Amino acid sequence: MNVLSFLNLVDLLVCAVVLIAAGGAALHRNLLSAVVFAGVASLAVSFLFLRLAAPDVAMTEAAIGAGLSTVIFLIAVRRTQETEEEDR
Amino acid sequence: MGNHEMIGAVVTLVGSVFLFLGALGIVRMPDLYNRMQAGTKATTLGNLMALLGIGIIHPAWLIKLVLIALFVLITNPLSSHALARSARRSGVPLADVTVRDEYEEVLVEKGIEP
Amino acid sequence: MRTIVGFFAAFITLLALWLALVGNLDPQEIAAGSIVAVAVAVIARGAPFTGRSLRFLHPRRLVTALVYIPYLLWSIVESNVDVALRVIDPSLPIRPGIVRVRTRLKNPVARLVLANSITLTPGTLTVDLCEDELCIHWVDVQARNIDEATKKIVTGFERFLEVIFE
Amino acid sequence: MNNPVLILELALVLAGAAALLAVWRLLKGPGPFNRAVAMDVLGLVTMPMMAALALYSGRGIYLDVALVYAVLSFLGVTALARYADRGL
Repeated sequence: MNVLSFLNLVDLLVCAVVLIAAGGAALHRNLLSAVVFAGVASLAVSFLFLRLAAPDVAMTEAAIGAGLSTVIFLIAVRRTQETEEEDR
Repeated sequence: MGNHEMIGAVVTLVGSVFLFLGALGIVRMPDLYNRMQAGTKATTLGNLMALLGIGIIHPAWLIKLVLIALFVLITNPLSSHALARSARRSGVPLADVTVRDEYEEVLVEKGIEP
Repeated sequence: MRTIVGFFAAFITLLALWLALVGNLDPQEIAAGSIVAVAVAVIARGAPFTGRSLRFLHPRRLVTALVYIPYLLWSIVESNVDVALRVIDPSLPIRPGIVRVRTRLKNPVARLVLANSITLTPGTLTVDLCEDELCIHWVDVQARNIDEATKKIVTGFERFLEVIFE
Repeated sequence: MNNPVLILELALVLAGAAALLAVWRLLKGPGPFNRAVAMDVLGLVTMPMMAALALYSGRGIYLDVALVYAVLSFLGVTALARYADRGL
């Protein structure tokens, strides 16, 4: 296997991680866990941007996704409640 | 294919082995605190060695890679300490194999029931 | 006087960090870095680490600090191998527990470095720091009382940190 | 086994396996704290992978992404811990 096809395999795996993490962030009942899932999704997306040869976008994604948006989500969670309730 | 490339590749490989063992630790260990020991510590050395190996392969990047390693060395213990402290305070249980817990009395003294 | 020395220490550190980040010694970079470093040093003039910086230039402290860094790295490697061997052992030989240890250090920065060093070596993880006791999660508890635990975990680092910071 | 590229690929495979194990803990781990540990490990694994990607593509600017992530990733975890402790 040469380097290129190997890296394509890595890309596919990272895509799967993005899907899993984004699904977890959307579906999880505990909002703190959902915040962590969102952080992982943004990390994987930033890695994908790097693979697509866009380091500046990846840098922004890493900074905003890992640092800022986690804090903002947590501030938002504090103003609501931690576990989501089923509405009827 | 210089000699330094070979050395750097081997150092990176050893670092990756530590990364893998640390990640294996967070799957195998029984509770949060032991997972933290394996996960965020064994991977620190793996991270440092992998970065160093890449720095040996490409010496022009060595300064920047050492800076990354320095930031990891400073920030990693901070975050894992904060995580362990708040997890213990909000009552994440210790595993059954735990020998003793001398922190409990401190928490009771302070009036925080875990 | 103290604030001026602290200001220059912060300025030089920030400028060195800037130059390491950009990776060259172009006059433009030095000029831009100086402006940013002055701005940050003015904003952060009351912060810890910026006061009383000259005493760290005492040769005894400097030499001890230079010895401390390889000592810390070596203990990281040593205990890393230990934890890695525990992880791959099929029977998972751990005896975890949280123990309390005492520290003689009084300086807050010295305590920060001590707690960070303990956390960096795998096998031990600082959970909390209250007055002069640290609560440490230990993967393999080998001590029966507080003095023994102190001797096993803290003393090695404390020997160096006492000289560097106190 | 005397080809550096081959050894690097093997290292990359091991790092990818480590990332997958961390994703397993992320999905399974009970509660937000275990997931935060998994996120921490994922960050530590991703940094050398980004550096290896920089080596493959030969562009030094990729390292800046890893640098930004190293500086900022602890912020999210620390904010989470602080929130769980006493509400940001």
